[in-house]
Amino acid sequence: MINHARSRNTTAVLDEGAGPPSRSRLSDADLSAMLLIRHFEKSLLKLFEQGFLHGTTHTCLGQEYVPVALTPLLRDDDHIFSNHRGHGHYLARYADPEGLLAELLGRAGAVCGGVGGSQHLLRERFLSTGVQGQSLPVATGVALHLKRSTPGALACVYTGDGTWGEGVVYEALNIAARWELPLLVVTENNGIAQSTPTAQQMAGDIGGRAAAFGIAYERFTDTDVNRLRAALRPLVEQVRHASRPFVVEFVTHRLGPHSKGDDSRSPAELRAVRAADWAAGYAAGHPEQFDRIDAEQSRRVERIVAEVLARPLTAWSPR
Amino acid sequence: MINHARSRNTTAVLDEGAGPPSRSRLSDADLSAMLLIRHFEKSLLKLFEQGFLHGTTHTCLGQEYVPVALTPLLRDDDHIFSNHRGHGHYLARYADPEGLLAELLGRAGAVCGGVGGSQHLLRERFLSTGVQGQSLPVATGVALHLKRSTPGALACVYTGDGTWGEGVVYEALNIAARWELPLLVVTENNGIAQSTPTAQQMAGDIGGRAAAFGIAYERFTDTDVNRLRAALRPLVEQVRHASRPFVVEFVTHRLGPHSKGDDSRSPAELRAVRAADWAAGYAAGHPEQFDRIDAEQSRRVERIVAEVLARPLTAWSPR
Amino acid sequence: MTAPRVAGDLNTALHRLFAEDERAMLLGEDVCDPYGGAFKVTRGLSTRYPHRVRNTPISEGALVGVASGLALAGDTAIAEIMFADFVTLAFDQLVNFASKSTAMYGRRLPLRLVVRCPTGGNRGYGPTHSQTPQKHLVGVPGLALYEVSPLHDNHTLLTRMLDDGVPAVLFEGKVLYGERMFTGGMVDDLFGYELTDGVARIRLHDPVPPDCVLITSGALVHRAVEALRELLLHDEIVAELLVVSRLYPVDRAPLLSLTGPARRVAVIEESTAGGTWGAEVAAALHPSLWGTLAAPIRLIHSLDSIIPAAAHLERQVLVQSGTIRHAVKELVNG
Amino acid sequence: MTAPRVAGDLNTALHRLFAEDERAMLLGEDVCDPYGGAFKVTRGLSTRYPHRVRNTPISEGALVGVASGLALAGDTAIAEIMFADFVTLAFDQLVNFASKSTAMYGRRLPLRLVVRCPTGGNRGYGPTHSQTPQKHLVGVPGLALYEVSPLHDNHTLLTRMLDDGVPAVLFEGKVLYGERMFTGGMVDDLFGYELTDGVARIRLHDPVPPDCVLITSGALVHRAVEALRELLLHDEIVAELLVVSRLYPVDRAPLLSLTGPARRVAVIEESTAGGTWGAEVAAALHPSLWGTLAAPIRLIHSLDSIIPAAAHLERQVLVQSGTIRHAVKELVNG
Ligand SMILES: Cc1ncc(C[n+]2csc(CCOP(=O)(O)OP(=O)(O)O)c2C)c(N)n1
Ligand SMILES: Cc1ncc(C[n+]2csc(CCOP(=O)(O)OP(=O)(O)O)c2C)c(N)n1
Ligand SMILES: [Mg+2]
Ligand SMILES: [Mg+2]
Repeated sequence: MINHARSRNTTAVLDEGAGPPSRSRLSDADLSAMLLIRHFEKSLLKLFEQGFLHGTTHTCLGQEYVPVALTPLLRDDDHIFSNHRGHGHYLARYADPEGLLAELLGRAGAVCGGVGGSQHLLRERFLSTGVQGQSLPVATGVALHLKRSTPGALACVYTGDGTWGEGVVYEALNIAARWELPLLVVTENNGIAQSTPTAQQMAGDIGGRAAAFGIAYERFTDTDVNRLRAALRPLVEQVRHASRPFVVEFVTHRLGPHSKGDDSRSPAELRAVRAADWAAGYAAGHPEQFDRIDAEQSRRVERIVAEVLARPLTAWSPR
Repeated sequence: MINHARSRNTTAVLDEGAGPPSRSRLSDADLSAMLLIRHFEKSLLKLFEQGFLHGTTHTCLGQEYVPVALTPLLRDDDHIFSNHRGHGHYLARYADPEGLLAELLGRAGAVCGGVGGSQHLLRERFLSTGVQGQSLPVATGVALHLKRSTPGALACVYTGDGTWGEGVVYEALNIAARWELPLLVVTENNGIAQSTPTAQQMAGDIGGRAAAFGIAYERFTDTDVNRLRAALRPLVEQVRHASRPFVVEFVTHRLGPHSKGDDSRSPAELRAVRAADWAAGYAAGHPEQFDRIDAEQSRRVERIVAEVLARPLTAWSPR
Repeated sequence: MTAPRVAGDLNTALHRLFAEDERAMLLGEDVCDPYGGAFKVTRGLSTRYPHRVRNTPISEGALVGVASGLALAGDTAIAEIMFADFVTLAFDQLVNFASKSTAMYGRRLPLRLVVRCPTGGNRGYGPTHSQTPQKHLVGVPGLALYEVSPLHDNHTLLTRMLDDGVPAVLFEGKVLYGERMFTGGMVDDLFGYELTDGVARIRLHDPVPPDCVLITSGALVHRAVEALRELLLHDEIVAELLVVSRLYPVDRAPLLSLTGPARRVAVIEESTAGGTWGAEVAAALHPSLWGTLAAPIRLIHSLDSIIPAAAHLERQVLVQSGTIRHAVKELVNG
Repeated sequence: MTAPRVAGDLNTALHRLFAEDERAMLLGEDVCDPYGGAFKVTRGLSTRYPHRVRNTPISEGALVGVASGLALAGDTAIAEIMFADFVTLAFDQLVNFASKSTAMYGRRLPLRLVVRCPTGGNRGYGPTHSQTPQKHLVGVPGLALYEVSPLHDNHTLLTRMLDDGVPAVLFEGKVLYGERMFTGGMVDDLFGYELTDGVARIRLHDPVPPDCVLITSGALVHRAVEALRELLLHDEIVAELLVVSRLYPVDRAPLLSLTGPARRVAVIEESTAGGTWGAEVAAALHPSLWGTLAAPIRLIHSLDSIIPAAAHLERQVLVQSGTIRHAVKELVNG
């Protein structure tokens, strides 16, 4: 599977195309993480409407399960490179919705003093940037460092599907493959980039792009965190031990607008996207657990919003 | 063959790997073109030694047959984008060694007034640039124009193997494929980029890179102009009529230094490269024709050098 | 009849241009309907001209290169870069191809190419989506820089840029999009404007010799006018404001004739400190104004800092009307 | 003992750096032995430190990004871009990542990162291989610009750049590589030099108050010294030359103290006209020197033109010693 070939067809067991698999019961912790992200993101859209939030913010509604499935497989000494749609990546790594919300609202206790905002987060070995594709070579450089200094650690970089339009992505993949670096590229393919459907902007597919560089690849359409994590575990271990790049594609869905109110998809498209929401499916299969945790996290986020809004603005002075 | 799949294995009939095919007899015109280029390039190295030429110049010694095989398949309304190693491309298109030499020497009658020099040529629809990869998107834009205004015409762009390191190459391929544009990418894979062997800088291969974008691809190791041209003809026609990009790779050899005296290859490598020289092979098979035309072109270039060196310097004034 | 908003005026200008010029093509990320561009400037264009407007992949380098290719083949090419910050990704195409092509082949090769760049901050978009990168492209031979202003008709502007045959970048202050164009020589109750050789001059309806002449470009107009008011009403300083449309090359002649005998001149821009457009304007004007000036041309710009995301921090870094007022007072009162 | 050539001094500096700093890494196109870089500056390094020196593919954007990643992870990263012209391809990485990272996360994040760029013309390499692009990177918050000079020790320079923790670009005039370093305070029979706060001051062995102070950077030193001679011997003009090592941020304090009471100052650089480094130096010094100067700081640079390939045409465009002499005469004689 990791033998440098495209392996789009080995994922059938996880593929919803092969008939809807039943949703396994998640741990309370995982479901809590996902619903924390869900309510966190929803609260942002509300805060925008209410005029408390400014600028731009990209919510990961619908995609929460990806970082929740992946993050426990990452180690403290791994580096994570997140992107513009990175709140879920952060919250799955750090149980710190307060710090993140403070960052977005420019309040005391902000992760980056309110300077970075939604798209520019840095904490320990977690870093996000707002320019598509830019972090691929940076992560490659970090992977080169790790290979020399901390064998077994890896650099994990999140991208969207649209980000594969940027040339520097290929420059980085070429180098990572040629130099055999521990780089894990996680692509959340939500079928759209801002307003442009993937099919309109991508010739071929992501599996083919990975294969072009002799990079191992796996594609997941499943949204079940237990199954995903089990399938991801050996792949992530392989990146560590073989010191080779790996591309993982998650076929996922963006439930919300690109940034704030900018969704130009048709009602039919939106219906299809909502029908694919993991949360609806999970709630149907495990109503008691879902409702309990959903209510918990909803209240939690509500409390956090109120608490953070009451904080003073951040202080900072230009260098 | 053109069905959007990698087809590295369909070239066996042309492949020297399948046993050395005999060299077919070339027309005097084709052989003259190749030997004109050979002597032109050799004269440049001499002019450098003698201190008449300055700056940088990349000779295409060993690769002469590529543009000679291809050019007659191109039409007047096609656009050609050449690169740093472009003298052969130019001379195969225009029987104008005087104008090109004048350009390199900054003498009257220079194609571009001596302003562009070796790497920056423009004549009608032939244009070269000295920045690797830069012309891929430009050629893609021209192809977009042609598709709308002159269906059947194409944009042909030459690249080396090392040039596939540049990200903008992939940006352009993605667009050309997605928009179904008549773009012919000709890669002269001479196994080296300046001093770096292809294997040291490229993960995977060019066929895989084309396949990643669903772009049809063909690879040639043969150096026989008659056979190459026959094989190329339907491919080029296909680009015109299907309006789709196509990548053609020529496995070739750089006989000379990268620029002037900068060849750091080992004696063994150089021996291998020289053994692959089409000219040596052809001379062995067709000694009479070769010697005759070789002497003709050698004298011709000698005359041209003397004539152009006697011209006054170009006049030009900054804008 | 209320004047159109700047985004609407740009949109109308593009529609007119497309109607007049069959070879006009437009490319960019998310420029097609129904989205119509991140700032809606291209709205309706792809519906009316489906074959001449294209959404590109997220490939700023290539999309500018493709536009250059169109222009090279004789088309009129307009490219949109979603945020001016990302023009960094098209630097090679602009600096080493488009601009050079017009001259490096030994003869003039006109190219009808405009690269549009929504620019600037004060909108809370954070460090990588708020910059004013004009300065980095000043001084590229064969590359002209322009900026949208609420005082200059956009159709006239685009036509001029294209007809010049010099590849050009058009910076569009994002804060302007929602503002209305000024029309009929009227700015507000105190100030009016007139256009001379492409430079808009904003001064009192009843002009008096100014204490100071300010030079700026579109994005700063509202903040500068606000400062003019405050200076007049609270500080008894009369300032005139010149708004240029072409940033580079600097239009020396009209600026010299309009700064005339002023003893104090300042240039205002949103760029952060260092290597600013204002330094170029000052270099262009100093030799002629030397004898008249009481002080070197004052450069008013944002701080030497990344641009923070939080609104209250962003305000600290970027030029505001208060920054202008303060600097002009200092300049005039010594 | 003859002084080493500039390329050799740089090479020695890199070898020392690698010996001293186990975390030092170097990346670039064709930097490994036996080739040792297009200009041989990295010769021997890959043989001695095979795991710390890497040939990259032809990917300027990524190679600067990879170097940033190394620096981010705590390494000392040195990247070589084969020709400074191609720094355009790394603009996004420099402007929107490396430099911003040091500040945009709300706290200072030092990065040990130097991007080396062989720069400039007068070698017949043509329009895309001869540029002096320093000016395009002036004014990026968090990005420092330096230039190699034959008067500044390269090991000291590299150490300073890295220890500052501010990502930096080092421009290296290609015409310098084959020239010898100046040592022992001696330039030639007429002129000597001394170093003050990083600025090298070239003046007569028996100094007299100069008619004019010239400011420049490494690549222009030989042309400027040639002009100093001619001015002295043929035009009876005494000029002093200040050679800076850091281009940006401009070192105001030493420049102000060394230009002192000069009534005439000029800045010399090879860049083509427009948005020049000189305009930034002038903007930095004018406010303090205003009272003393007889004329605005004169900017001496190449023409507003692409750089032609043919030697006789290239000479017309680029600053030569004659250009400097002529401009200084005009400045001094009014
Ligand atoms: C270089 C660059 N170009 C354009 C943008 C503007 N932009 C922000 S997100 C986005 C779409 C990204 O699409 P995708 O990679 O699919 O991620 P998604 O938003 O779907 O998660 C665009 C065009 C950007 N941030 N960076
Ligand atoms: C963007 C860019 N980077 C680096 C160079 C310097 N350079 C000129 S030719 C060359 C090697 C090109 O290799 P390849 O594409 O294989 O072509 P070849 O020289 O072998 O024909 C390099 C690195 C360049 N011209 N442009
Ligand atoms: Mg997407
Ligand atoms: Mg090659």
